[in-house]
Amino acid sequence: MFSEPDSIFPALIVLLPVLAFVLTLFLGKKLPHGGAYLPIAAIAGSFIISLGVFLEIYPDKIVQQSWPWFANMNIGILIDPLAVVMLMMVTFVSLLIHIYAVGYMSHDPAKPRYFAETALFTAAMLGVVLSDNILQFFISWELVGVCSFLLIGFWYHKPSAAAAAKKAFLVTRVGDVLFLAGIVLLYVNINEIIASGRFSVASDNYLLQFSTMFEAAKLIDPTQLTYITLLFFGGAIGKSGQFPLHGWLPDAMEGPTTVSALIHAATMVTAGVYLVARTFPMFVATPATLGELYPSFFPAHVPDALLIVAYIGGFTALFAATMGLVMNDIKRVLAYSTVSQLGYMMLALGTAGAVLGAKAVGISLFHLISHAFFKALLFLCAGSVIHAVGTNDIREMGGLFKKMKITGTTMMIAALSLAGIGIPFLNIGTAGFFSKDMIIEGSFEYGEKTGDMIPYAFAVIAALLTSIYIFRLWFMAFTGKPRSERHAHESPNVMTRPLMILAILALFFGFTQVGFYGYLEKNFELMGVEMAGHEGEAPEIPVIIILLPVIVGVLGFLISYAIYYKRWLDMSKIISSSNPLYKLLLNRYYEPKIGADIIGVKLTHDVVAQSGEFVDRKIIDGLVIDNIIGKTTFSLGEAARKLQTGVVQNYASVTLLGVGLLLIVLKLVGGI
Amino acid sequence: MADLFMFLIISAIIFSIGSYGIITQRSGIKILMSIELMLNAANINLVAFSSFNGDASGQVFALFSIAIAAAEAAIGFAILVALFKVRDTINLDNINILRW
Amino acid sequence: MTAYISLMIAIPLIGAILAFLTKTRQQARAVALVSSGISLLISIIMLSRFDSSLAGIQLDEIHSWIPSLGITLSFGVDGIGMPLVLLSCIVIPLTVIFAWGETKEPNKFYGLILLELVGVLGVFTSLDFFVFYIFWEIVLIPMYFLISIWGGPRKDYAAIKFFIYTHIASLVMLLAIFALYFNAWQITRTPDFNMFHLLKNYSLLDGWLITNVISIKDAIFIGLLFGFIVKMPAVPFHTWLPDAHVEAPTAGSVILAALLLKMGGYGLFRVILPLLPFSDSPGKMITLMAIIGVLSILYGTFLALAQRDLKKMVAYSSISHMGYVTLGAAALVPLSVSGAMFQQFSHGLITCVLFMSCGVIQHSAGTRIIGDLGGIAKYMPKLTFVMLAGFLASLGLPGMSGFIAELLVLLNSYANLPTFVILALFGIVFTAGYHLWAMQRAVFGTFNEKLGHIHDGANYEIASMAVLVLLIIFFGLYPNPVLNMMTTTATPLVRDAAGLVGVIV
Amino acid sequence: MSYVLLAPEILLTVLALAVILIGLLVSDKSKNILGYISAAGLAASLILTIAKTGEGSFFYNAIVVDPLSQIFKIIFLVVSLIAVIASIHYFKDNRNQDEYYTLILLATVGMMVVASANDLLALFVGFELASMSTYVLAGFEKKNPASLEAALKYFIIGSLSSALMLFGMSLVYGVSGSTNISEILTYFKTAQVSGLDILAMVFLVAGFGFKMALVPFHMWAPDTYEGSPTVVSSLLAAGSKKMGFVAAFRVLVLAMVAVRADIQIVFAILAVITMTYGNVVAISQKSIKRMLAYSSIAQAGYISLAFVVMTQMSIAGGVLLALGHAFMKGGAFIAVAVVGYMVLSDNKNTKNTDDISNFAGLGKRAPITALSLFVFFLALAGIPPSAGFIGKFVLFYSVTIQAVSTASTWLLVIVIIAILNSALSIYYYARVIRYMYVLPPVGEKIHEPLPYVIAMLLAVIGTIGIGLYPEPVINMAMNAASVLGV
Amino acid sequence: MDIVFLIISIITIISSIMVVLSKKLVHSAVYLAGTFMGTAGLFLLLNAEFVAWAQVLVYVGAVVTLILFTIMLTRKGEEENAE
Repeated sequence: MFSEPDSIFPALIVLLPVLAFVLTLFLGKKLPHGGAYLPIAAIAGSFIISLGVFLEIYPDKIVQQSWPWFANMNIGILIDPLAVVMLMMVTFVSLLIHIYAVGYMSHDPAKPRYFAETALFTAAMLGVVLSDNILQFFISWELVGVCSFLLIGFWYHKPSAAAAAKKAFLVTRVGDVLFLAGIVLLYVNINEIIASGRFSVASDNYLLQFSTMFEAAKLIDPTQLTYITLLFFGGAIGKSGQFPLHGWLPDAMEGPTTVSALIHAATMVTAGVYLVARTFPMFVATPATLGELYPSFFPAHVPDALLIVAYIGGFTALFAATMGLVMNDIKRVLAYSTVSQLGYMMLALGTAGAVLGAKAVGISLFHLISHAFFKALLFLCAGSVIHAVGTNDIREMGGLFKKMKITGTTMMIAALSLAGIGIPFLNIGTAGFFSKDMIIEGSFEYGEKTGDMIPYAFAVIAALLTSIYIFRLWFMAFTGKPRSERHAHESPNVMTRPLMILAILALFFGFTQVGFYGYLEKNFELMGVEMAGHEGEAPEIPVIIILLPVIVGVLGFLISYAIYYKRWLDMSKIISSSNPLYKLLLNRYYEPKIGADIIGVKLTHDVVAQSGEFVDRKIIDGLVIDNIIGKTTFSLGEAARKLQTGVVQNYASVTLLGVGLLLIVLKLVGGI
Repeated sequence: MADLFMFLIISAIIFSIGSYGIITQRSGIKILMSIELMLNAANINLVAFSSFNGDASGQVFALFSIAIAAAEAAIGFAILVALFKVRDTINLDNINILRW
Repeated sequence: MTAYISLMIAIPLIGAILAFLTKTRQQARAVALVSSGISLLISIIMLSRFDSSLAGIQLDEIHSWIPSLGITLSFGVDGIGMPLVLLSCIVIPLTVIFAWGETKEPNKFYGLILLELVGVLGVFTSLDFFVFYIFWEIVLIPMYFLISIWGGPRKDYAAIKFFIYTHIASLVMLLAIFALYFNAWQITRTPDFNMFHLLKNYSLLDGWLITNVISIKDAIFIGLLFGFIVKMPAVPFHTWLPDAHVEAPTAGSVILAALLLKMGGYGLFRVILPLLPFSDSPGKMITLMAIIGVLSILYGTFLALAQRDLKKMVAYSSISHMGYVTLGAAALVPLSVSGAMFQQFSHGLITCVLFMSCGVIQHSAGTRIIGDLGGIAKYMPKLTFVMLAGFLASLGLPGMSGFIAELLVLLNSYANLPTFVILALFGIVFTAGYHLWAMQRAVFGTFNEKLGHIHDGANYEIASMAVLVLLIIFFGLYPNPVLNMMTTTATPLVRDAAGLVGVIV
Repeated sequence: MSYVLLAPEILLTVLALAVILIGLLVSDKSKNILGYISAAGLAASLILTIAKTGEGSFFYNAIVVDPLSQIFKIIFLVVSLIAVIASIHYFKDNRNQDEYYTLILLATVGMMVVASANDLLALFVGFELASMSTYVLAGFEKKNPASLEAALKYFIIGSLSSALMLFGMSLVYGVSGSTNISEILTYFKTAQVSGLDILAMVFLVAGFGFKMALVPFHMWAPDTYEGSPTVVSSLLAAGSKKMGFVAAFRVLVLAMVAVRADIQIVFAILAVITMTYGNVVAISQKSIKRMLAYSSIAQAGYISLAFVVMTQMSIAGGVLLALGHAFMKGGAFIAVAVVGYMVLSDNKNTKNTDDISNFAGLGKRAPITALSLFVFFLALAGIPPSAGFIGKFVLFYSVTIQAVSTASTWLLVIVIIAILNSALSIYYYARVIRYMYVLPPVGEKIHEPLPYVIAMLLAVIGTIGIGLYPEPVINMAMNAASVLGV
Repeated sequence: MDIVFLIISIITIISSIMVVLSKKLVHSAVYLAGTFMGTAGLFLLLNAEFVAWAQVLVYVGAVVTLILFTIMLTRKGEEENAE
């Protein structure tokens, strides 16, 4: 029913939220709750269809639909394991967030706009997931960006919100342009191999379909392929907030908390990871030239693209976690946490991809989904807290656990999941435990095989820091003395129910891991793409390596417990002094200053644009046109005018002079 | 009899004197006289050519031009007199309300 | 033979005369709306009669005019002209609706708008170079008046600059037309101003204008190119545009940006591309065009970023967007060329919304200086909505028509002009930058109390903008109605250029 | 040899005498009728000119009737007709109308004689007849010092030029032994070129250049056009100027043949200087009449391009532009006359009736005048569809193809200069247009006198008509140019 | 014959120079008459009797008289010069 080739249901997954968007936008004002039920119903519908599709195609079918669009582009739907998993996650989390928002946004007068925009946002993300070609993917991807712009700037009357929205859009736009450049390069290369007769497609319209791309990837010039994949990854860096384009994500907290949850958990940021996962065969197919060229710096036999993905991801995971340690805004902490966790996903794709092949997609996606659950939970809890205390600053919170038991508990569950707490060997633990464990093990395996242990080191240290900052957050907010005047209270049911559902998932999702990996590993095979699997037996993983993630997780908890709950260590001394490291972290490595102020405003606007303006107005227009051409003509006119003295004898003189001159000219010219 | 060239020289001299007069003189009357000199010079040319070419049309031309010069003089002086009535001067240096 | 085109041109002309003669505002605008509406109707009928799968001229008609010079009144459309005809017929009625509240000398105002319609329709449909040139020039006059009567403080300067600047360009183009005409005459010995005949004979020209410096062919080519790119306008011949836009009334700006600039691009496709393969140094010419295109894209972008006046910013954005047209045309790939054509069409729609937004803001807030505005979204929600849509379309948001155009240009130009495409890509971020920056400071943020009481745009204003936005989205999602005919026409257009890819720098 | 072909000239001559006779008989008040009579006569003459077919030569081949003379006669008659119609109102209170109309008719006859002249003598006589009549016409406002000054300057420079021209003619006669232009041409085709020829040509150029108002023989023109009664300015600028051109076409074409040297370069220089000077100086003028004068000078520069390339097409272009210019400039001066009338009816003592400030809001005060002036200005600027555009089109076209076919760069440079000039001229025309339509009016709406309206509408019809349907006039101009045998 | 030509031409040229140079208008007029007479003499030498007579009649008889009248009409006060 859902997966027939001509079934309309797959398309409905996207179209329902779009419809909801239109209806809510125009009718929302007249409906109760700002029309919130329209998007909720639509997304619920999408979820049900996704579920239906999943049930029908599991375990070894895919849905593919395609129609010609404009020029040589097509529009189509591809639901393979990768997509269907994402679909269910996105629709489900989004649905919960929508429900939660009914309560959270209940006092906002612009509710219809809010729900319309979130519906569109969800639709755009679903579009990304469903796309069967890279162009449609890009289009949806851009729509996601725009929706995030609209949502981050939802309270547009706040200058900071407007600025953050702009920053989010522009920084991701940098990535988008790289992505677009990658598409251009890919398009050109595919056209080239078609022109050279080495490759053919059924129809021009299928030029940019993923399946075509994967096939073509084997024929494209390897260097070009590296460029293409790296450009794609550039897009992913922007969207997923990887270093160095991570700055927009923490600022994006200016929107309503539900929006943050949506952006950080279910949609938007995961699109970057999804992009790399989607085009993973191309990444794997890139040549390993870096290792050959610089054997002392880079491991051998690791595809260049994957190597870079791994390093960027790993570094981001660590880098963002350091900043998470010192942030005081509850949402900022979570934002850096998101950046860091996305780094993990990238790391997984890079490292595991290099040694395990297609399995890496499963590993990464598993973390993506578990992260979606616990991060959404974290944000919604944060929203609940903010709703209750009216501030974002964790220094002004405290002792909330007594008043907000549900929120406190669920948030603790989420924190545990984020920190990856669980019991090794027994395979009991939170969702994060399983997913993160796999990533760290994957990077260890990578290190074993290639001798490059740096990504592994990144992963482990970041895990420690993650644990510290998240429990710091929890302890500061929920324990100790209340530091706020305001009377906090538990949120209404419409908000707490989603928390509970998410908490359950954050706790138990991990147990699906075996089936999950198996299902996703076959993803590309189902599309007919052969990928080099991992060769040989998996190396024996030492016990200490298996234990390490949990150990650092617990260690982090203990450190936070010591500092922020028991207050055995007074942090105020460290933070109040002009500790350069603290300042560096608090100022986010001066990234906003360098990125926005220096590059964005000073260099682009003040230097380049203003000098262009100067050239345009003063030189081209002012000097050349107005002054040289215009003024000269006028003064010439004035001067020539004065020749007309009004005295007739002068006129006669001029006439006779003219005769003389004519004679001279003729003499000179005619030579007579 | 002097040759054609001599007549042409005389005509050229008178023509030049007339030109000089037009440029230098201030009185309207003198300028008109100078113009008459120039026309006269042209007439000398016409008649001289006519005579040396043995063709009568030059003389006819000269007759016409004499008549026309006379008419022109009449008009010119009439304008001068009219102007004098209005402006009380015929010094052309001062007659320059129209300029620039 | 059908006379759709002459009818379509004649009706607004009659309408214009009637409008001039009307006494009241109501009559004038009714006349304007009705006559431009009829033109729109005719253009839609033409669209329905138009066969997108045929590359040649369709719906053509011919009337004799000046046989001694070989001039005929011949009209017709193909994939180059038809979309622009449609665009003109869409934009003008909407402009009339937008300017429904005009009170200053309304009879002249609407009359001039109709005259503009006459002019641009003539340009887009004439198949005779002489007639083409006449319409090309006629367009200037109503625009001059629109700027100089209804314009801003420096309207005199702007109007005259616009007039003279573009007039010089037209005259240079005229010289080149002469040379083409002469060339054809030498071959056939019959006077003939038919555009296609003249263009076809271009390849037979020979000789040097200045020995070893510039050949006659190149001189003609450059003359024509100059005529067109000044109109587009391309850097560095663009400086008339910001002034004209800033001073022009909103309707004037809309017509200027949406239709008049398109004339330059139309010339590129109609005239320049058929000649390009046969010029003496096609490689250099392509490079020249590509440089101009990319320079316009980047320069326009950065200049837009530097502007404090919202309308001036939009004006520079036009320069930037029209750069894609030049770039796409220079790439000589069927899809890049059709992308460039589509960019013309799409920019025509988008820029209307932008200029209309500026107009509404100016009218309501009394200023367009971005720094003096702020937070007007609070009181102008409807405007904000359509304006945001317009701005997003302008920055190339997928789902809107501008994206498809730019995408086609970028994707397909890369094969021939890789460096230029990479440079053009740089502009995209900054394009988004100035659009969003302007929105952020002018529309969002805290309301600037100094603006006093402001009100939202009138319903007719918002309605016409909304229609445009819907069209932008429609063509962004389903560009085929116009894109197909463009592609059909573009394919034979660049066939001769197929061998040139190698010589391109 | 049927003298019927000369009917228009004869009619006008008789009419001129009749007018002065009737003037003696009727009272001062009813002298207005003379205007109508003259207008009717001119119209009849015009119809005769247009209607008559055939060619012929008269008076020992001194006068010829051929297409070239035809088209120029039409120009002169049209201009005179327009001027006369406008004069009906302009001079309606003048007691000397009889003389006025006689002079105008005689001037027209003189010009027509020049158009037909095939003999230097006839040319000279015609020239002088037209000149002397217009000297008087320029100073016709006897109480107005400006008018008299204009007449005096016109007269002095005019006589000087006559002297130069006569001197040149005498030299031509001397070297060729004949005064008949055809015979002179035959002589020059075979003879060796001497220094005397060059001298003669230069004097002729100076003599004709005066009428054409080519720089540097133009100095009188602005002053005279400004000072003269406006309708007379119209006649001078639109009509008598063309007399210089037709004479130049007839004689200087010959000069080109004669000298065979690059006399074209002389004309190229003159043309370029003339158009540039005219346009540049026109920009800074405050008086519309003076501005129109300079614009006339500039137009003369364009027309002179015809001499630069000397092809049939270029001469046809020159003729077309001359024809167009007759309508446009004639009409424009009439419109200025209306404004003068309007200003005077506001305030009797106004001195500067033609100051540009008087044009403010003319579109409201005198809509027909403003619209006509608007048409004339656009036509003068060469905006299609108008006679001015057609003329420039053919002219520039001819120069361009010459440049292309001979690969001549300097011709191209010249035509580009012409184009830049053409664009520059828009500046000052647009300035007036702005005054008319953009600025607020300074007075009440006036009733535009009917004669002016008719005159202007005639000119508008001519200007636009040629622009819309140029076929017949292009054919005429091409025929006219073919007469010269270039 | 040559001597006659020489004398006539010298008279003609000198009178024409004096037309321009003399201070008083009346003197100029008289010299102008002299020039015309001289020219008439030259015409006679060229065997153009009729033209010579016409020259004398028209120029000396009419034009110079006209000039004298004009001088009279435009005289300002007692001064003869129009300086």
